[in-house]
Amino acid sequence: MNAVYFHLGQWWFLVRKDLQREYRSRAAWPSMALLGLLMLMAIEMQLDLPAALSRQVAGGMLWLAIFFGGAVPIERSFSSEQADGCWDALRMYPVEGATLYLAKFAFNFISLAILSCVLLPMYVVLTDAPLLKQWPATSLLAMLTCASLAAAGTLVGAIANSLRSRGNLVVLLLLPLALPVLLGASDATASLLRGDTGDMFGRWLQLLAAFSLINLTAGVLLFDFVLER
Amino acid sequence: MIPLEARQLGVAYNQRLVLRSVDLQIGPGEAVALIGTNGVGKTTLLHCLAGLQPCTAGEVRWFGESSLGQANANRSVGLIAHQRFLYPELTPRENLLFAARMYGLASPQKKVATSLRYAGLDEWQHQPTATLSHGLRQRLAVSRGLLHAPRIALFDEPFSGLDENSRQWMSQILHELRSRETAVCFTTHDQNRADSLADRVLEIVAGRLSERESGQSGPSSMHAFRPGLHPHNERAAA
Amino acid sequence: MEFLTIAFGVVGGSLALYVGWLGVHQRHLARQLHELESQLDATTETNHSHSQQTRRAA
Amino acid sequence: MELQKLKCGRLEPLGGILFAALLAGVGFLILRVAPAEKTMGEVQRIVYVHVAVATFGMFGMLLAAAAGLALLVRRDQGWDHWGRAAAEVGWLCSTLTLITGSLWAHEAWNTWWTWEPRLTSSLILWTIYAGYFLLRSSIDNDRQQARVCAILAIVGALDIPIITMATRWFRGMHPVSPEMDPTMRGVLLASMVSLTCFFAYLLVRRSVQLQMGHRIRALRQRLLFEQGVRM
Repeated sequence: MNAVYFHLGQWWFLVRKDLQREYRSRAAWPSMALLGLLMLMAIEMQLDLPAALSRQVAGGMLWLAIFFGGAVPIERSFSSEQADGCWDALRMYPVEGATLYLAKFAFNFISLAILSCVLLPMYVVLTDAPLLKQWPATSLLAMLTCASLAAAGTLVGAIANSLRSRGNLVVLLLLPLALPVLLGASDATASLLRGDTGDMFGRWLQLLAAFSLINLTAGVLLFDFVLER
Repeated sequence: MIPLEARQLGVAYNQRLVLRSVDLQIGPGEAVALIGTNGVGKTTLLHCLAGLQPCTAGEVRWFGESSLGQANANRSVGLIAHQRFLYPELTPRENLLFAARMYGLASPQKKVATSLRYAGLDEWQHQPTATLSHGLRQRLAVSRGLLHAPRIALFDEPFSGLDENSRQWMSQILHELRSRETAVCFTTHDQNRADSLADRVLEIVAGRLSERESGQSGPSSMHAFRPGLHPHNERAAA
Repeated sequence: MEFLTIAFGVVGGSLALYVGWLGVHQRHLARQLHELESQLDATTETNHSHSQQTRRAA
Repeated sequence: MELQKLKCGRLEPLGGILFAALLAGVGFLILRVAPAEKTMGEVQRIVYVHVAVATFGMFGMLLAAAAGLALLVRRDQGWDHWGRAAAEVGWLCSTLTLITGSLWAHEAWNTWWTWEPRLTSSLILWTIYAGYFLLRSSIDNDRQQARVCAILAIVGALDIPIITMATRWFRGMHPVSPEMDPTMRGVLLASMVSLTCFFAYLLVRRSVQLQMGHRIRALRQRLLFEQGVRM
């Protein structure tokens, strides 16, 4: 039993370390929020479609903005470890790959959750879409989307980090994998805006849940191989 | 049981041979110094011995067991490398606490406190590590590397850039490690530092280890400083 | 009818291109492999004789 | 995974002729034997190739993932060649799917592209292949490249069911399964089987080539060590 506590402890201290570092250096979250806001505004500005149609389109753009904004903390959560060779230090500690993966997943999930807390209200302000009226459904959708993006993003981020090339590979590798998530989220938002949270909305949520579960298990099982050099 | 052993260790980086076939054995309480000019592969060898880097040929053994893919063996290995393995934003105390918890040490708070006091970092323990001076960060890195009392300690240029009393502290650390039956291996440029602290001094030349009796501080240290001459082409010049 | 010719032309053409490239690349690799193997035999050759001389000299 | 014993030299012409004949036969079947479809007429004949190529496009990623899994479990570098060959042929098929798909879309609905479920999922799959080969080209150390690409292939393959479901529900399109009379179905089956065998043959040959490339690199390294010994 205490082995579980040991791993849980390790997991918690890894997450705490990441949160502490982010709180002190404030490197990823501000730029993530700014990028998301800028994308959202840029799209809203050009859309002079009738209200109903612009809400439909903007729903998709919201999640795209969350994706591109979210790619910043995902990439930084790994590249910041390179600073003083800390990624090698993490590999020297007797830490399981799965614990490390779940810790980075938690950090990325929190970052994405914060980003959607910023962008969703801004989206409602810009398009006065009735999202906040059914806020339980919206928050469930946002949580599942963030979980899916974080699950796939953490594995891809670790892969991109282990390469020497400095280009932002995270977005290039993550977008194809995350396309179904973005499709699902924007379609679910559209049906939410139409007010029917009926079977289609439920099915999309199941798809998002399935996506995050699959990627979580893949990450937990495969992360050791990413750590090897 | 030999704590640290390397058998025909070979490392090649995309068609460039760094280490040819290195055989090395370090017993408990024994200190070995590795000297050699820059870029001859000292750091590569240390990283292989620490299990951070896979070797192209041959193998590394910790207490008889091969180091391939061994997570728990890391408890017995302590590496203090050029990179500090420290988080710049965290304070020294938080860095050590994090390391203690990763190793799962008992009573981490107490261990960290004694380690900080021993390293003389008490009054700097609450400011971010980034603001510390080079010497203090090196002390912190050494304390972090030895926090879990490893039975194999590997140091990469431990003395570079230290002022006098830090150097004394470093030598004291090495002596204490040897008294505690730890297998120590460190790389250095400084010939007489190597002689005074190590039982055996080995030099890396053209990818191989060659024995050098400690105390012989004659010509080798001189030609080592001739600028621009790499051992490979030194043979052509001699 | 010209639609079908375009479609099948594109599909057939790209497959033929790929197969052709495979053939050329295969020959190139075979030649390189052959060269290297003979070079390697030569070097192990000289090493062998070289080490014998040193043994005889010692 | 010593495949050299296959003596590809001897197999080469034999395989080539066999498959050339097979493809010619299928082409004849598609163009001549199959009846023209009522509404679409001649244009519909492309569907035989389109379906076969689409399935192998998806199949390629599954094969690459299976080879990747074997590589990670068995730590045998030979599987990497199979994975890479499968991904390469899969990417080729995925590209052909997109081309034939948009050609057909142009004829059937005279737009070059529609977000029809199968086309969209092929496009998403195509971008995952692109990511795979982008990753392949940005790592030079062989062992790490094999491991990392294996992981991406596995994650990509796990994504396929999600992609097919998502693209099917997207825009509320419900796939209408084309009702085909028996001869059409027969021709479809024949073209599916023969094209799949042809792609498998390409895959094997490409994997053997990658193996030779690996052997060349290994020999070069040994040469380096041998010369090193003397210096």
